[in-house]
Amino acid sequence: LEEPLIFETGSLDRTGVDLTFPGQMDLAGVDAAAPVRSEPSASKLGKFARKEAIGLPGLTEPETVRHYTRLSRQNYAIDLGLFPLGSCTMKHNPRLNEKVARMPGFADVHPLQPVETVRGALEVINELAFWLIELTGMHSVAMSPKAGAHGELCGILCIRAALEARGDARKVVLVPESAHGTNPATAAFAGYEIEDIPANSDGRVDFDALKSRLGPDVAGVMITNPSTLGLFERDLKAISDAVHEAGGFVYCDGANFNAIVGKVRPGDLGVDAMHINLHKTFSTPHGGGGPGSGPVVLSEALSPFAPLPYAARTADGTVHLVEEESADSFAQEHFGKTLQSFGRMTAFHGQMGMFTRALTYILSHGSDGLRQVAEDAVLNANYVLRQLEDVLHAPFAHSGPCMHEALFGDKGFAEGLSTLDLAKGLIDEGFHPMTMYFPLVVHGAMLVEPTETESKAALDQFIGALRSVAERAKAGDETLKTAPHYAPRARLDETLAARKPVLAWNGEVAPSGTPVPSEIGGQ
Amino acid sequence: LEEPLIFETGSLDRTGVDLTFPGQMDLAGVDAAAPVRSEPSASKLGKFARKEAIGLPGLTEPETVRHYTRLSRQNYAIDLGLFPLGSCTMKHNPRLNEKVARMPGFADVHPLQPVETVRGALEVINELAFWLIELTGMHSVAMSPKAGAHGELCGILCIRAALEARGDARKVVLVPESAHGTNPATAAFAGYEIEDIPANSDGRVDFDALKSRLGPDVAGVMITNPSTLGLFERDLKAISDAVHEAGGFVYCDGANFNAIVGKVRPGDLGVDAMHINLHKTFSTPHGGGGPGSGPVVLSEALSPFAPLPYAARTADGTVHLVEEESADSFAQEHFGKTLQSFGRMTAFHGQMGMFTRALTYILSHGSDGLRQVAEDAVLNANYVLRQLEDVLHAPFAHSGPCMHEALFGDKGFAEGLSTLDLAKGLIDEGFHPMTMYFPLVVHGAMLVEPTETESKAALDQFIGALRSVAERAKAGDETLKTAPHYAPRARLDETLAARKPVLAWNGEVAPSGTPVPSEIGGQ
Amino acid sequence: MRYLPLTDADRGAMLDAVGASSIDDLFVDVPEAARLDGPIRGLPTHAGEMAVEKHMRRLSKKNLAAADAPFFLGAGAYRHHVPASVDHIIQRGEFLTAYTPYQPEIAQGTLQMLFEFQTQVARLYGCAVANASMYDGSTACWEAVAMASRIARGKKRKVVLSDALHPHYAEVVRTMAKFTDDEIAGGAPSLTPAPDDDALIGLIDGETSCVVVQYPDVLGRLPDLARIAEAAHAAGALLIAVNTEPVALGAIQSPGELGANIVVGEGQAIGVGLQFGGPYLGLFAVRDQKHVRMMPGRLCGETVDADGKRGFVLTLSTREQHIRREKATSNICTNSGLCALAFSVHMTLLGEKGLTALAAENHRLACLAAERLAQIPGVSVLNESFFNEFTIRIGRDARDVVRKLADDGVLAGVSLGRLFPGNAELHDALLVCVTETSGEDDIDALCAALKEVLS
Amino acid sequence: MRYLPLTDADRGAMLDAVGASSIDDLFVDVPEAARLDGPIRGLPTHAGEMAVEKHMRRLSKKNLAAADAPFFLGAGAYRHHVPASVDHIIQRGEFLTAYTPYQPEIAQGTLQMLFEFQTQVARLYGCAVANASMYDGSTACWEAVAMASRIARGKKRKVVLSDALHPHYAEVVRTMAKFTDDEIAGGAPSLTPAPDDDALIGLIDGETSCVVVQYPDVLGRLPDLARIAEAAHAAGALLIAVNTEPVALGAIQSPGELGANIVVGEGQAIGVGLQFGGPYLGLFAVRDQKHVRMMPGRLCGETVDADGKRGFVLTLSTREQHIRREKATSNICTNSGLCALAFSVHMTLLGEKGLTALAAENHRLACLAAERLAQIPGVSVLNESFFNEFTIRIGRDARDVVRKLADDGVLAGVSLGRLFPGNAELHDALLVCVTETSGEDDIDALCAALKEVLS
Repeated sequence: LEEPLIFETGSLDRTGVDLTFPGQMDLAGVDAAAPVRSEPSASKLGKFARKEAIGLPGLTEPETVRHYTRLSRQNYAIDLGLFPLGSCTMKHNPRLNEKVARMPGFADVHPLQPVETVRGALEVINELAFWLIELTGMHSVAMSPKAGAHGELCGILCIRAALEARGDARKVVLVPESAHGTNPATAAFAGYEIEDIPANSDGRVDFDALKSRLGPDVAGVMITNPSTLGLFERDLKAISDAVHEAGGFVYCDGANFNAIVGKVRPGDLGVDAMHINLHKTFSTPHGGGGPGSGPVVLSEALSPFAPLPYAARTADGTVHLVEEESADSFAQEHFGKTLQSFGRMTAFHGQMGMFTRALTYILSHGSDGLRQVAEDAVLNANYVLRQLEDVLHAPFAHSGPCMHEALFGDKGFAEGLSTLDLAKGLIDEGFHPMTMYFPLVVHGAMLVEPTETESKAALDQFIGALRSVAERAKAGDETLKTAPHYAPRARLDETLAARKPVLAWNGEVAPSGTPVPSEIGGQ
Repeated sequence: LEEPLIFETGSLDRTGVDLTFPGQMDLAGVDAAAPVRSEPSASKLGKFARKEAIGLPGLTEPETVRHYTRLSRQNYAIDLGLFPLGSCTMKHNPRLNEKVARMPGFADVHPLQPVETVRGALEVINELAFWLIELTGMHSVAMSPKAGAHGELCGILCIRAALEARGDARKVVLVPESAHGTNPATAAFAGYEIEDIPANSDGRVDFDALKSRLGPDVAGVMITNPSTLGLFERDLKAISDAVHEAGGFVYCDGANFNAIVGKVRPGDLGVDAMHINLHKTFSTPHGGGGPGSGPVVLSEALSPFAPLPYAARTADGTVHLVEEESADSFAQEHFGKTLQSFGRMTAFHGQMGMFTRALTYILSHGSDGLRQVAEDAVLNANYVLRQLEDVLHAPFAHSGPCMHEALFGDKGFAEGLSTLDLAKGLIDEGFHPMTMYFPLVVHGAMLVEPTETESKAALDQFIGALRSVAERAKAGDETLKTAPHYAPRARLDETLAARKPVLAWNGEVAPSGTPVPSEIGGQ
Repeated sequence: MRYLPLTDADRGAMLDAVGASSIDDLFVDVPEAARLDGPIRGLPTHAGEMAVEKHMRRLSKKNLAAADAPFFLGAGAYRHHVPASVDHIIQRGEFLTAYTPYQPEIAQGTLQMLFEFQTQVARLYGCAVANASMYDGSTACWEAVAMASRIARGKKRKVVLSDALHPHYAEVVRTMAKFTDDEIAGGAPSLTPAPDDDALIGLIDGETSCVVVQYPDVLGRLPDLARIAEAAHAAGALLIAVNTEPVALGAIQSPGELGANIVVGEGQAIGVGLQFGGPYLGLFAVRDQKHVRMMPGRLCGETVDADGKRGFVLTLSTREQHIRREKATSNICTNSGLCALAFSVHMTLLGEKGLTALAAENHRLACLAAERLAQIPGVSVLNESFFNEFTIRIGRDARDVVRKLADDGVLAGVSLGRLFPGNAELHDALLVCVTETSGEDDIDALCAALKEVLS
Repeated sequence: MRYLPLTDADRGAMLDAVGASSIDDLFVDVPEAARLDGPIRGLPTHAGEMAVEKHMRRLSKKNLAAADAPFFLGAGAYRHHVPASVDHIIQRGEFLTAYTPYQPEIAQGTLQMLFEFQTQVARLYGCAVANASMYDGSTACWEAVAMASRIARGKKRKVVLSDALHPHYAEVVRTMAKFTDDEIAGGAPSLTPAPDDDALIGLIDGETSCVVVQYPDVLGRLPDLARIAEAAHAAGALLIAVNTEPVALGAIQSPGELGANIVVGEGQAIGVGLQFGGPYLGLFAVRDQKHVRMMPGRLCGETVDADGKRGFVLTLSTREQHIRREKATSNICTNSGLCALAFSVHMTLLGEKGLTALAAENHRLACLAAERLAQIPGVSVLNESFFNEFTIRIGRDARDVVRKLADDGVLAGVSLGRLFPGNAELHDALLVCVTETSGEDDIDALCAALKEVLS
């Protein structure tokens, strides 16, 4: 059965919500007083009152539950199987975290309630901030960024603010070719020019090339560590020292922090700013595209420039929510200096719902569990790499172990078959494909990140499936070109979608009753 | 991907539960005292201590969530589509009910807490009891029966207790041929002999035949109304009067109460006892087979014999939990007579989790909504009946409207094709089949109960599918014999299962590690 | 109404289609006199979700939730921590809103789960086969007695109940026996440090169809099942073991291992939660495969489909009421499917390792509690052996003490006066249960409050 | 560890398979000096679910939940009743634990939902196209400004902000403008009964790329969008309308209808819940299809599959960072997918009928509250018009009054001192929001408490 759109089944007069209040119950012993219902003397909408229908279809609760339950079953998800998207860290989302986030004291609290009534929420922010700082070896953390790319922006703006504060108007940010697209986009958004950094034959940043490019116009470098090639940047400390010496700052993309959490602290490698994707390393659910959360840890040099609001701990160990209202006096009183914050990145305090989940995750894993997370993530990725390098081209396998993800290329595929075909073939084997065509530096790249929450049995099954599809790709199996064959949809025409964009349903919603079946799909 | 058994993937050393308590946190401002952990001076298990492993496999949380999520997707459910099982009343389960049942004040309360600490729970029982009595026009209600059949037993035992109290040892219970199997099984369980009551050509109980059978040996009759043929027993009041005159009692099977809730009260038809399936009429979720809940409403004549415990209201309108402890004194004080309860049917107070849901349902629907429930349920069933009677044999369609369900027979099917084949063919159309081969009085019976929570669009789609399959059955389409073809499993060999019963997994669970894939399925 | 998809326009169109001029036309078979012409008296009209939720929340707040007090109640219902993933899974619509798996091709989720559940229960109980669950422990207990009578073909009519069987369970058996011809032997327990197994054995004779023994018993003591089994078997009787706390079986030997023929019990402690007494989960297993066809309730079995793939179906239904009607082994129809799922998920999460660790933690805390309570003047611990529940004597009516402690915010346990109202000699006894949900601080709070009340 | 499936046996076997003698062999690339040789200091070892839950519950109990007090806060975050089915649906594992739908063949659930969501938002805003959501309203607002600059191709650098734009939103725009070359015009609001649209229009000139107006504004007032749109368009500038309370659009005309070119806002009020400020849901729509290719964020579009069946894909991704890198329309990557789902489910449940009824109920209660508050000596209502939120003046610093009322268990509203700390002339004003979750009894409780504090 195909699932129609709500616009095709709903009508303007149907609803799954009643706003009615019951009258008084005639039940001895129950003190249910009839709610009063008064009418105001006049409306205050004036000429702004709506005059025409909006065109929103309604469904009753049974129809709504069924519609979305059916839709959900057309999705792949971590709860159904391995989700090996490289650089995305799709790990299991503990259900305790969901339960905690829904406690009324967290879920049903307004961001502008008087501080005295949200002490617990502030403690959550404080505790989480504390552990993020400890785990990264940094000096402070800006909690408000809403996602990884927002965190990158926060970090780059801290760098720019710090440079401006010393009157140093540098123009260039260096970014490796293998970087996430968000890195150059972010730096450009913050007004910088982007220059690429080349890689060496081991897939690492070419330290010499980088060093020779440094100079008074370079505001900083953005480096992903472990990199999007799944490799640890061995020279990061040396790079940091060189950048600092040249007066710049080092931004680290923390998307892949999962590989090293509890094992290495970026602060010890000279990093000045790094965002942490709570929805990756600390397993807040990705939800089909978000919400994320991207707190940014900062070195001492950048800390004074962090955005408002922030939760600051003072010498006595208590936590204070610092907003515009109190920022200056607070900074003076506790730190003896004026605030240099570059401003505000978002309304309110950040992704509280993700903070409760991430803190729950950290406390559940503890110091031993977090180390084990990194170790198992790396072990799983290396297991995948070594079990498949004979059948898939692994361009950097020679350089040693990988970190959290294994990178392959399409070298050796039969003429006419591509990474895309292999990916779609993997769908028919019951798995979500890996990240495709990224990083750009490897032809037909396939980036596999299994994460630590996959069992050996699940990995073996996945390896077997990928091996089989890879062999078919090398043998020139033409059926791959039309894969998937067993998915909810056959291959979708993305070109058509982009050439003639249909981005909204344009029909009329039925005013009343049930639209007759013949109309369904008849947009 | 096939989903293996937990015994094939789990091991004795794996677990999804940690019992560890964290040590003290070194986090300024957080008062997390290290939990004390003392050891007792000696174990008290003595010689009873377990000596060998049980053989229970464990899985971590990610593996567990995935196992059950995958399993769940092999199920059909109301949330996925129409579930037209006749006599089962598979209607939408409101999500508010689930939320309410999980409120800590209901979910996290022990049945033997001091009464002062569970006043709200008793009020729930009292409120629900009040509305059940009002909706049925009866005198009292025994709340403890755990399901429909348990309620039947409760009702029959009340009848037997009432007869014994007057020294009247009757031996026979009359049951119509169309009755649910639980009716005769229950009466037999309570020590009665069963005699069938014939039906007339309109599908109703043959009143004259029944009347002529009444006599001093007949303890009572068990009648389902509306009946399992989907028909209202027009003569029920007359039957009740005749039975009463002959010194017997009338038990009404309330499985089909949904058709008449708010429209007719069984008490007004002379019924002495009727169970109410809360999981049918009042929409507590069926959960793949239970739990149910079967409160029994009783006439004044039977009320004194109800089982303990019960929640009784006294003249002042307050509610009292009456258990063995207080039963006699309570009855004396408030009702001026000794208790004649026939005993206790179960530990504790009954299905509290279903009571909260049912009360939530009743208050949500209200007096107008409940009436509308019955009307829409009956309208939906008649719509199905009339849209299909041209293509499927409808044996009682001539006698007028049906109630909540439409009954069809297999007359006209091509040689070699059966109701079972049609049902399996319907699976391939994306629907759960109707009740098959019940009631026994119609050959190849198909009993369709759509319920009121199906939209007209859903009914039209179902009618179209059933029409198409029925036409194929009449035309002799052989592919029906091997249906389903698009289900998680092809037709299953039920004979094999019964002939060589394998009722448990008999292998050894791996002591440690991940069982290697080749072992999976190798029982 | 948010739950009713038909609009007035739909209703009109459908009435037309069925040839009725109004809804009343469809209710013609209802005698005029019996038709309700208006709404149910006193019941308000339909209410918004928010209004109903507020009403129910108000009622729920009138109860003292176990999480909000030091909590020590057991006696057949046990409070354990249930992992959040259990509730997540049972709320999957495909489990929550499915029916009994009568169409196995589209019910493999429920069926495979039941097969796994049956295996888990069978192993936990040391039995060959378990069924797909019953209503609860007390009704499972009575069904076991009825099954033993069937096995004895009505030739033996005596049922020997241990005096330390949970009184509700005993009462259910006695109630049902009034209507069958079974004779019930056994009384209320004596407050001895160990169960009087000799006295029980003394009641067994050639007329005995079965002996029913709770393990651990209602006072928390551990009867010598192996000895009783031997005596029962020697007399040609079956031993029915009853267990109300499955977590105990992570620490003590299983009834099946010790010789029980039928093992029944309450499964609530694993996965289900307290819920003021229901819904709970009846467990039912037989040690010997030969008794399978006499069992009540649903059974799920393995088979293959037309393509040769492994699959599961409900089987041996010729025992059941929908096939056999008055000749069925039981009138039971509904099981406790969703609770069985919760049990099975929780048990899968625990596994051998988790269950034994959980049992050890319960026993550790219970032993600590017993030792600390014994130091309070006026308090003595009765039990020679116990798992997580034991009986103390406090020298005055425990019902009053329990109420006083509740006023102080401590839910101290179950008084024997509540369980055995007719037996004055038991009234100074209090049943105390300690699970992993009570920390040592809670134990100390109990001791302090009890000391205060008794002083 | 309950979340880590590898056992020690597995780890050993896998290390063998990769040819490593220990896990350290896999971390050889990490410089020796930087390797942590022990656990993170101060962080305890892993903790059981029960222990963590207790810790988090203790923290949650230190907050005063909105349900436990008469509650009147708004100012960009609104408390509405969310039907239970919304949370049930967003907890479906297939939605909760899916990734961005990069493989559309196995992500039609998310994609069709996004297509429906985009349509719902577009209609609500009176626009042609909406995107698949942004982080929140404030960042969506800034993205709209950036988009207007892109449309102006950097030739117009002046951004006119209404003085009654939510100050957090204004601050986000100002912050970002520090790093671009945009010039921001606009200040803090004056406490006038209606917004000073004339003054705003006066700021628009030929250098203006866009005008940003909140509707209803941060004081609850309704600006004359149509007039402002006319003025903006006359000057060649775009009108960006900002809405923080989507329920209002069930009662008032949509910004698109009134001429806004880009409409952005916060969607939290529908389906999402307060959550102490996040995650929320940025809505972003354009009135004219021609602006689509300048939009930031993900877009879901309709297409067909190889079999000709309708399906949905993410489209126009050449605007986005993963394709265009530094030339992208935004650096945004993550959207607010799960919140978009919650919004869409709630909106589907409401439908036209439910949304308009909900809006009417909000307005009724807000009008009642305004009338009753106006009767308190010392209190005056500022607004000439409003939806469910309005400003009162109370003759003393509202911050102190709010704190005092909180001590009395009443969450009275948002003081303008909290929102505009630098503007002393606003400090006697209090923003009061009344939704359907506040009954008339709550309104009376607020009035009584405020009267008490002011007297």
